[in-house]
Amino acid sequence: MASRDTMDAGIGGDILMSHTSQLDSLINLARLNSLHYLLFGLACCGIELMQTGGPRADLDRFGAVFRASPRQSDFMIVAGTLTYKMAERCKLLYDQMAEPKYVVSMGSCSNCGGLFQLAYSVCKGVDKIIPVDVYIPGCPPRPEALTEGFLRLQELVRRERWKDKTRPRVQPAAAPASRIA
Amino acid sequence: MPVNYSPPPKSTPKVIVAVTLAAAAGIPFLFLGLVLLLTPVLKPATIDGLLSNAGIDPSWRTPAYVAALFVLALLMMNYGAIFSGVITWWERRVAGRIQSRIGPNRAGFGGFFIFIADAVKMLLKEDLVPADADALLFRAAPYFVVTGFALTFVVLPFGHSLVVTDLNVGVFYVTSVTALVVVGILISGWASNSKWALFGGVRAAAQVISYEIPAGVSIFVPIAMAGTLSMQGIIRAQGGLPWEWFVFRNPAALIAFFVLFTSQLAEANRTPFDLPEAESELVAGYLSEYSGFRFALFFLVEWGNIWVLSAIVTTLFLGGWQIPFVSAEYIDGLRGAGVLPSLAWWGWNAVSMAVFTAKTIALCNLVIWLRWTLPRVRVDQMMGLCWKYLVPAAFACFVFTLFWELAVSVAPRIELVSGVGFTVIAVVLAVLFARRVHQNIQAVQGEKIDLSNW
Amino acid sequence: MKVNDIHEKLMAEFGDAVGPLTEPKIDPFAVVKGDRIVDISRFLKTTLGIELDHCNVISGVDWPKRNVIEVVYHLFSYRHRHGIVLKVEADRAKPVVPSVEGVWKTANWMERECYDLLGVEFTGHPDLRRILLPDDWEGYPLRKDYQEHGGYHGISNERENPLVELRRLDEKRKAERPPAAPAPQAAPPAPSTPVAPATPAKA
Amino acid sequence: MERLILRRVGKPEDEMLINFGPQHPSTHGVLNFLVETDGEVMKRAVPEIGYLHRALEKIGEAVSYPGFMPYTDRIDYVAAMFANEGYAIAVEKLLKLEVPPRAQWLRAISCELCRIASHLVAVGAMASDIGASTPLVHALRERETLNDLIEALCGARLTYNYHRIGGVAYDMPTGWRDRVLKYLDHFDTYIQEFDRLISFNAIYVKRLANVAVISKAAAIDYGLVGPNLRGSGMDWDVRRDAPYGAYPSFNFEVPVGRGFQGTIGDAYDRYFVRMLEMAQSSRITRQALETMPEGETMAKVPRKIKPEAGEALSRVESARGEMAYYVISDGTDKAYRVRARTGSFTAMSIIEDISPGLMVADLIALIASFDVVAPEIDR
Repeated sequence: MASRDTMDAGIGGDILMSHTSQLDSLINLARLNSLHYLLFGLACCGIELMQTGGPRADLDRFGAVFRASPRQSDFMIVAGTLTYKMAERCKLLYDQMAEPKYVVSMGSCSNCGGLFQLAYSVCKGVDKIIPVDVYIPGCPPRPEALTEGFLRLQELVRRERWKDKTRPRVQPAAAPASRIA
Repeated sequence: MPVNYSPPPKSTPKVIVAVTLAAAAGIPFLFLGLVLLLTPVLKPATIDGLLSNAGIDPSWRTPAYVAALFVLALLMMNYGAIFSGVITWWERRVAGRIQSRIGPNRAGFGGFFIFIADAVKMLLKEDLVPADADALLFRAAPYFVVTGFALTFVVLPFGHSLVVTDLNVGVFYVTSVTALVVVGILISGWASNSKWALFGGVRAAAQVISYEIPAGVSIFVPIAMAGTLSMQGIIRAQGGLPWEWFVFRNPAALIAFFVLFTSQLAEANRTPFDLPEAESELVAGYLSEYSGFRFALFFLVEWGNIWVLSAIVTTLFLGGWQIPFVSAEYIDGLRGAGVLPSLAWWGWNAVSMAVFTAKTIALCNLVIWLRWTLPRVRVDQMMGLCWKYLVPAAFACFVFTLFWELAVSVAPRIELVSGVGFTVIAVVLAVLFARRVHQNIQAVQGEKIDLSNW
Repeated sequence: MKVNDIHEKLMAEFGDAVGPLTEPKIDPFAVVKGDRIVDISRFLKTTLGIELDHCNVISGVDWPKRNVIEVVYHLFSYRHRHGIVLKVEADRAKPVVPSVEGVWKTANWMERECYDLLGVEFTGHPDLRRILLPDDWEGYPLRKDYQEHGGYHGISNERENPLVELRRLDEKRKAERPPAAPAPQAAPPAPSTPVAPATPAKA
Repeated sequence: MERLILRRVGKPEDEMLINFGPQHPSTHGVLNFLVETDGEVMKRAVPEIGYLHRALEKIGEAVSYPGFMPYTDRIDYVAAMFANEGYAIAVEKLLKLEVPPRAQWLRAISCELCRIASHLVAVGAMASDIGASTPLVHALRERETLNDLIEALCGARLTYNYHRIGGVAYDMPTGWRDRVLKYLDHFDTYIQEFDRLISFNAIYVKRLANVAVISKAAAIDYGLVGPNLRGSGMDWDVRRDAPYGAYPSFNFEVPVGRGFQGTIGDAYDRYFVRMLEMAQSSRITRQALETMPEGETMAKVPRKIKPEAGEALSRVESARGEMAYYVISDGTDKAYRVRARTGSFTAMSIIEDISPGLMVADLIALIASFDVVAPEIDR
């Protein structure tokens, strides 16, 4: 594992600074082997998402299967262009997911609007709506890229404390909408 | 930033595969073995004997009995939970094989620990109760379901003497406690305050209650043939060899077997009758709003029910734990007069347990195979199948069986003729099917299938 | 039947409601009077020998210079394998065109789309409301002078260059760090790497 | 949302109103249906679309002619070749450009491979929606190989951007022809395997036959195109009846719904027409590979494409039926207006009229049998 200094800028840097106990690592081992994703194919990336679940890439190897209901999913793969009309639903789905929850933004469109920066109806990035944990570049990303993104998410899960991810009792008044404003 | 990649996939050594498979069967077996140890102890006479042998005051008899029962219940519950977990793993592996995928293979050897990972994760996930849900019922529903599931283990005979208690109304007991599951499902559908969940709950109620009827009536067939309601009695009326099983001994029983199996599939909400949680229609049906631990309970019951339904069908039609060429009375005779039974008795009990489990696992595989092959029927077709075909068929089988039993009392030979005849037909069909499958695979692949790739 | 023949038949039936067929530069078309479009459509669909049963596409085109919005009908006949292009011009300030939904059912959604994106009002349409955009969307985006709003329902449509934001975060971190420690150069993030915020963003 | 229904029906209290989508496993992307049901039987299903409206027509006015080509990929991401081809043909018509024969042949080959890939997703997803998940995965397995072939041809798995104005981007790589032929040999047996797996499964046939019957007249009236139109018994294929490109040189049949397992125009017909079409596509590809002419793959196209003012409509037979591009040029290097007519949009419009009396499960079969793709509906 990298030194704390270099980790600082990476994923979950703050979390690594805190103490991780043996129990946590056991829990994390269980959690990262059972990350179920919400079936949320929006556009082109949805087809690659399907292919990733298919025979060649087979996300099921890592224990990732899709769930149709947001309540039972651990992370959401936002795969495709997010329009304003859909953005509100996307936020709703995110809110319906049970903690601990993660978001993987798949493809340029959900990263930043991508090709459709010009479009009047497209939300320029899913991180304007919900916080994103892993960004996967590509238009659309290949199944290999999605698998890589999934492995990064597993790394993120491996290095954090489960307790930090549970929902606080009192909701903060205004949660920061995104990490990159 | 360095990422710890998983090492490149190596082919798992065959030994490890074998060990994993052994563990998959072994862990539940361990529990069964413990149960097996406890069941003879649970006889009041044995407890008395053990207490007096150990020099303990006989007034401790009741607490000892209660404690033993408690441990037994714990073991059975754990057995059910772990076995349903193992089945989820096995189903995912088999599904991967059917779909030309690999299936889970990262968590443990052959992905064996995936069910533990799933369970731990679900326990740790947030337990959401939707804002407008009926919180009390919403929280209670999973317990109804689990209770209905766990209670069936009381009368399931896993081996010659391996049964928690051999109720004299065992068959009816099973039918009635499994009905608790549908109560739980209906409650969960109602209490979730979600339209999808309500849809799923109502579908489940309609489906399970309808299919109780053909299931119940087709159960009459083995009851009529055995002349008893006790699960052990029904098994003892059969024999170890295929032509001594009820399923082949009577043409009507063969039909009743399929009726019962189909109805049990429907009651366990398995494909092609998985309408209550039809993923492509109702999102997740009655489960839609459940998360975390409560969802895990539903999950457990859903997969555990595969085992339960297979065990019931095995018991009633496939000869249960009967060992070929070894009669139940012979094992009875081996028990000896001592406080604890003799070693040979333990051995034959273990063998009977293995026979029962092997038959049940074969049926479980059939259920899994169906799940990944067949599409889902529509709700009206599901009801039509039940009321138009299965219910009349079940009644006809029952009436036929009554006459058959009359005929058997006159000419006992016909049971053997029927048994041998149907066994031969079944074997021929199985061989033809295997050949057809082989041809189909060769037509596409032009080579043999490789089963060693894990 | 050639386009010209269909056009002649139309001229014969409807007279000056049908404009001349344009020079066949690439695809010829005829401009017809808006208030007769339903009759013309019905005539084209039902007359034996013409039978344009396939309404291929209805599109709206904005021409601010001419101050009109055109509604273009591409019609086609499966049986006779011929077709014609008709255009109806409507005033740009208040574009109103009769609906041909009664002639071809497929016009229903195409006219709704035209209304949604160009604001053409189709009189006689049974269910004229926005189809692609949200109900509370303002403006008609396919008009040439359409100005984008600054987002929708509080979602801003502007996106800062992420590199700028990264640099700002780096500087902030440097400032917060005690000067004794050697200031580490924050590694340039991989494209898929998000930036850890100063406070945990996910609550 | 709800008020839309409330406005249009008198007494909503008697029925249950279900919001079906936009996130739902079987809505093929992001669609929303407002479903009024009375128990399992639907009173009506009203499609609400636009969740993937990406303003492609507006973008078409803002970028140059060749610059719009990558965007056409995204109009129909399952079968992007056709969207490429349609737009290319429309602009070529404006430019009065003649495409070299080798490019036309390559276009036909790539399109037919793409049609197979698209239909594989269609039939697989249909089986998956009916509840059998295995056929989809098997279809995806076959599609992976096709993706490899197409990737070898044009360097992309999904959004090809292969057809260019005036030809195609690249010639075939060496050895590609043999790879395709070898794959097609495999594919022809695979279709039979797929049929054995699911097509004649009794439950599957029961779920689809006589469900959501669309008459020929209704199909034409609502502007259904492609396999949906042919499933209703209309014998029409743009490739054969309004030929373009290399298609006049090939021999092929146009499968038409004949009521294979029930009524003409039911969901099964639409499904089975696709199965038959895959075999025909394989046939066309073989012919094209055998009769491939030599020569250039690109016509002489000016560096800056500036067609003279005018308008053109191009029609191609996409995997989802007739795809038409209506391009207006005003003499500059950007299109004045680009309009795409897509099969899924019109297919969706018929659902509201077909749905009354169907069951909720039939709605899924109906949507699946139309093989709609969200961006084709919303663009």
